[in-house]
Amino acid sequence: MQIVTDRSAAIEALGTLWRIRRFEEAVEDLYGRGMMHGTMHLSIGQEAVPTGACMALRRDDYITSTHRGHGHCIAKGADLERMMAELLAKDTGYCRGRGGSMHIADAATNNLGANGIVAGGVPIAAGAGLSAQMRGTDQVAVCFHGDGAMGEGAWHEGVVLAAMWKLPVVFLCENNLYGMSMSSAKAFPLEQLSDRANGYGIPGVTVDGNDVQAVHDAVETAVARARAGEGPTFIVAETYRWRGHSKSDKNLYRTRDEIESWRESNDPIARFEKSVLEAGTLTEADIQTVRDEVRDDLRGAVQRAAAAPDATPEGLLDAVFAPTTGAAR
Amino acid sequence: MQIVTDRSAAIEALGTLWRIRRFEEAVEDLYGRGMMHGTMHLSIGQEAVPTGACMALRRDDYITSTHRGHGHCIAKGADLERMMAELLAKDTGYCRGRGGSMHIADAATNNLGANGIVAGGVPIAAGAGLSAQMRGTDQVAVCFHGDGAMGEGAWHEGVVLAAMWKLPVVFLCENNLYGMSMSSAKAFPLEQLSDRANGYGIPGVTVDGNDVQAVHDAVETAVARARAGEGPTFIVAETYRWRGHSKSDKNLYRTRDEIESWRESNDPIARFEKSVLEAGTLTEADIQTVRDEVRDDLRGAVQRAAAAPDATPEGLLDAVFAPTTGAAR
Amino acid sequence: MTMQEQRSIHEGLEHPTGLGARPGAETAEMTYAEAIRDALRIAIEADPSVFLMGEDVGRYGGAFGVTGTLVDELGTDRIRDTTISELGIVGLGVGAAMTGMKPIVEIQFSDFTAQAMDQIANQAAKIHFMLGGEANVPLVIRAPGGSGTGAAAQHSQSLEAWFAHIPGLKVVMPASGDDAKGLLLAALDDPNPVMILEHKLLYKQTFEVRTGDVRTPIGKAAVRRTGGDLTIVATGVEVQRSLEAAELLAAQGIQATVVDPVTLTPLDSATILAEVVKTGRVLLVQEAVQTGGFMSEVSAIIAESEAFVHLRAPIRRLSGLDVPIPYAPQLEKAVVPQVDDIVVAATALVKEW
Amino acid sequence: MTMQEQRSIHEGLEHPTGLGARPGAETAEMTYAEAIRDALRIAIEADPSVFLMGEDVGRYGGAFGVTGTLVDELGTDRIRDTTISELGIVGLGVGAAMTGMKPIVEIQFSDFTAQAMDQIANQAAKIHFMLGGEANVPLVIRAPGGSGTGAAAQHSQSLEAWFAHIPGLKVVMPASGDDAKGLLLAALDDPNPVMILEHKLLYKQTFEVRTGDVRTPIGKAAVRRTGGDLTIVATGVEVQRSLEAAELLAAQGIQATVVDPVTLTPLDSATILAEVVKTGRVLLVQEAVQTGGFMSEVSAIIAESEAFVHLRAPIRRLSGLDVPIPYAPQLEKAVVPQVDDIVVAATALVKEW
Ligand SMILES: Cc1ncc(C[n+]2csc(CCOP(=O)(O)OP(=O)(O)O)c2C)c(N)n1
Ligand SMILES: Cc1ncc(C[n+]2csc(CCOP(=O)(O)OP(=O)(O)O)c2C)c(N)n1
Ligand SMILES: [Mg+2]
Ligand SMILES: [Mg+2]
Repeated sequence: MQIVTDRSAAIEALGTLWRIRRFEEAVEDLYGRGMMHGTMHLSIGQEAVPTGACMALRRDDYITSTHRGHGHCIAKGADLERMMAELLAKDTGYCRGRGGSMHIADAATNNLGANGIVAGGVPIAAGAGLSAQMRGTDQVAVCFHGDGAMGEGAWHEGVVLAAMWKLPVVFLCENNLYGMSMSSAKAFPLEQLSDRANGYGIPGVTVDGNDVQAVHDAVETAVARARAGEGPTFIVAETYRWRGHSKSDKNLYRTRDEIESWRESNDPIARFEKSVLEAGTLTEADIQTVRDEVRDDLRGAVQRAAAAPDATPEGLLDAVFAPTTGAAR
Repeated sequence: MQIVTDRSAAIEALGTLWRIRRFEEAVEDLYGRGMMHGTMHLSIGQEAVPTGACMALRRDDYITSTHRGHGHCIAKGADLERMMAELLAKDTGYCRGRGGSMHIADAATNNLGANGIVAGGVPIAAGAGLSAQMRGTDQVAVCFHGDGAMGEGAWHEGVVLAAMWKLPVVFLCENNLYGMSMSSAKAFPLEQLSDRANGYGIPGVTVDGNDVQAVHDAVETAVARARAGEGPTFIVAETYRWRGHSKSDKNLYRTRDEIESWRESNDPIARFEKSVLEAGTLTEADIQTVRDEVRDDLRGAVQRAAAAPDATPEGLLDAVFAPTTGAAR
Repeated sequence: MTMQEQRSIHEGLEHPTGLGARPGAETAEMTYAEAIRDALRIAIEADPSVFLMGEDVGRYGGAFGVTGTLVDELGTDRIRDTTISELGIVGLGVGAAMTGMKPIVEIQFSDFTAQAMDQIANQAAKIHFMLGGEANVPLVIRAPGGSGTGAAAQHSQSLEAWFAHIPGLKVVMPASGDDAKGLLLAALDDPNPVMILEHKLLYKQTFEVRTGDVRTPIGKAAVRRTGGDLTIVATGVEVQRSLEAAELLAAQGIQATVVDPVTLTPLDSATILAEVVKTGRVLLVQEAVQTGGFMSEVSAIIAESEAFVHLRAPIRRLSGLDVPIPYAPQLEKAVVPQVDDIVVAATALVKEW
Repeated sequence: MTMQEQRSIHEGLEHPTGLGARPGAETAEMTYAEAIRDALRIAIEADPSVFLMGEDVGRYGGAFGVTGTLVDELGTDRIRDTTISELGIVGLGVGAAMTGMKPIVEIQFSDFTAQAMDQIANQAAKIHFMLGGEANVPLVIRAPGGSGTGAAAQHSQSLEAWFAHIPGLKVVMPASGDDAKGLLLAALDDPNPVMILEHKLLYKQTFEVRTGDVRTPIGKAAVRRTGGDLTIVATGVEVQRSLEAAELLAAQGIQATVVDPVTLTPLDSATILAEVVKTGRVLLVQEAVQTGGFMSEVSAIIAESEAFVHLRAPIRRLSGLDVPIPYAPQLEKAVVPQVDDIVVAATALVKEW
């Protein structure tokens, strides 16, 4: 799909980019003002990856996401109000206040959920791929994960099984250079992280993760391959996390200069806006319209979410198990 | 080290090959006669790997071993009588009857033990390497494992950490083509299994695992690299298991022809004997002497082991923890 | 005693008492392994979303022969050999379960659930709750536990207490062939993850088993025998040992009730408590190591219940010793409760209190 | 109540009662995290075989700030950042421990011990026994448990019961800064693997802590308070909640003993039973989910002991609900015992029995 040169695709992409950015800025603000609880993993600076990737997917394709999952969730089509309500611990949130940011899933968009466990979603995505393969649909599962996840046994086992069975899965690594404080360049002595694929007999691709079109194209190719029954692909999208890992992060493991240089010269949204302007696809006014719409949408979502009833402990014991309904056959 | 052309090395290698073979034949016989309990994993047909590998090691180098570990244990220098006593559930066995075949370790030869868990020894070997590195010795740890172990997260995590810290470890895969019934060619879609190393930024080497000298040389190179602080190597030694995986194996996943062809044309002991004869290093008579000595040694070991007192349950509760002796500093 | 004789003891009893088929259907004689295979065949033939995956379940026929030649009948798609990757196997099961399939995963020995613990405890069991009901995980995990085969400490554990401590996971322990079949079929009806802990020593034993598409209800205990002097609660292979002990006790004039919880979570406390109240004396028998074992939970439930005032004796546990399972047959037998041990413990309880 | 206020409640009390330093050494005020850091510094400086490895323990200073700037003092060799590989981290610890080192490994959240369970349960804990004494595994594992930080179901568990059910592993739960330090130093003397379950809510609390190279004995319970009406046994963060509750109860004329087992395995049953006999009423308080929790073990020990005849009431447990820990602060608080819950349960026990 051409995004940069197609008006409606460009508007869609820009809307998604801004929705992610503004949603997370709102979260950061609410947290800072003591209105939000727990911890927080922001993907500001990384918005191009979910945006480009999900535009290569159908609604019925699956995704699995991570602790840093707002972007994936929004890009796959989740409702901002229900997301915000969840973070505000409301009964109307996606998880009814039980999961919070790290566990939002959205059945309507086949988003199988964020995951608090690094690499926890990797075998789950492979399982969704297995399911699609066995059911004979041509659905694909995209597994978003971080570079740090490549250290986990779960990553390995999910990829091993997907490679053996040629499952329709795209393992999409958001390489933001660090797993918390561990530099992935130091952790994995590879020329590029996508060389990891060579150990598994699947294609490995590196892509500029701050370029919506580039991410989209890499994922589109991998998805086509997967739908054709040719198996999984490992894509590494190079990007950068502007904020700390979570609120406890003092950024001691990286320099202020490094952060500044990415913010200033490699902002995925600024880059996308520049490219669509240069291509003549959108005007400054078009862009402003998108921004305004997102701002209004988000404002409404926050307001409605904040006004919703708080989650209550009633019924928690009954929420542990799905109700059994008797013989399934 | 030249093994094939050096008389004493050749005698040593031949002795080890036969000790392993005869030990396991004795185990098989005792088991068949109901004198031995539990299960049994024989490495008959694979003797060249531990033989060649351990001849590249010093006594103070470490090994970790597997469920199919008699060969590793013998090649590293364990006492046949204590091994046999263990399998016969005797109090004089290496584990005092508590561990059996799958848990024999030998502190005297820095054999850190067999392991009933597939890939269980992989991170442990990396830990021994870390210890050697931190203590500033130039010891190396050789991690024997099967091809099937390459499916485990433990394998991955051990290799990841060893690669990052350039630990002095040799990951030595005995590729006997199957992990129980799973064909490794089917499980891992790689041209050769040693390509797995490409995912980790460490050297990967494939070697004829039924050739003592070839195994030795590959391990010697890897050990030199490790001692020089250049980090781990992944070696895949191609070999074949003549017997079933364990006693419950009906060999349904492979053909009789396949088994026969390996036995007839690729017996590591026959090949070694042929090569030392051809090189003129040993005579038929020399070879017969080695065989006779091994037969006698083993006969004695079995007899003494069988006559030893049975393991008893007394003191089991006290055997769970090592005795605490107070402040260590 | 020769090793061969010792081995046959370890293989257990051929004709357990009180472990026949549940009423209401025709029955046939089959082994515990065959009963499970029968359930697999019935479910997989009836429902295209059901399949089995695990190590060596295909051509090999399963490490304990449970699948046998089932792959010939059902194909490699539905009886699926995996790599040796327990965490991956369970994880793929979770993903498949969330997306319309009903996977059954086999962990070759229950000890290797340790490898898969994240996907069992942190994913499968919690997803429905954490995700606020956005997803279900109808996953069945089968894993054989227990000692008695000389496989030593890493292949012989009884880990049910770990699983019982995980909210969101149902845990069952079939003590008979009929229950092995009925519980597997019931687990497949359940929209939640169910852990089925089978027992290695039972696989080759013959039982009377209901034929056809039957169920053993999850969450319901079975009173396997009744008697007025004491109540034995036992799980897994200890159910049949307790029943055998009860016969020996009866010969001495001591009448025992034997309750098999069948399901550990959610536990049918009501049935257990009702039987405790009747006798006032309780003996809890498990193969697992005592400290932190599931019978501690049963004891605690009794001790804080209304049954407390009916107790005329301390609540006795008879468990595995707090040691890893040793290899030597004589050691292995010594560390887990055998029939004689149950007789001795029960007699002491009745005589002393 | 604003979220900020709720958050400060979740951070716990600043001045717990009965959780000061053990006698016999000079003391200083420091946080629980600082006390652990002090122990790390002392051990690593004194013994070249001791080192720490884990995720983000170096420059980052630890997810909960335990190591702080220790890497500047001790270097990256001894304070070692790992990849995100819990199974590997523990496994390397096992291998290093078998070969002359005394590793301390940090698991960032105790929930991730699920990833490492094979190396913990099947390797570290069993090796000394299985190998017939040919090897020791002097490995220390530190892992923070508990809820109260809004981190939801995969970052808030109290999993001590899993570890207590593993023969060969010692398990301790420091409830005070002094014990956090003393137990870590004691664990490093031990030739066996020791699991130290720290508590997230305690890290920032200030305690009176012994200075220098001190020990808290492993295997010895602490009686934190004495009173004649009931005996509360509590672990982890529930020790201070129980002490606070005891003060409120005292104001109502109810006097409680509070026993902190400190070590879960090997458990100091003698001290617990002696305190139970004195009051005849027992309340067991834990944060962990009730079913299969460690307090079930304590209950079972009491119920089968000589203390049984001294009981004048059923043995009450007050535990976490059998649910995964929810995210919302009001839900998270509701599912684990708070001070008020303890007061209510204790009052009922004393009033009704
Ligand atoms: C199994 C597990 N180990 C450790 C953590 C703690 N943790 C959460 S996120 C994180 C870093 C993950 O790095 P990466 O995968 O690169 O994702 P990023 O945060 O950079 O998006 C860590 C160590 C966890 N949640 N799960
Ligand atoms: C974690 C774990 N999973 C499964 C098993 C059961 N098992 C024992 S050996 C084996 C096959 C191992 O294959 P490989 O590593 O190739 O070694 P080989 O037996 O061929 O020497 C299996 C599946 C085990 N012991 N441990
Ligand atoms: Mg990252
Ligand atoms: Mg193999």
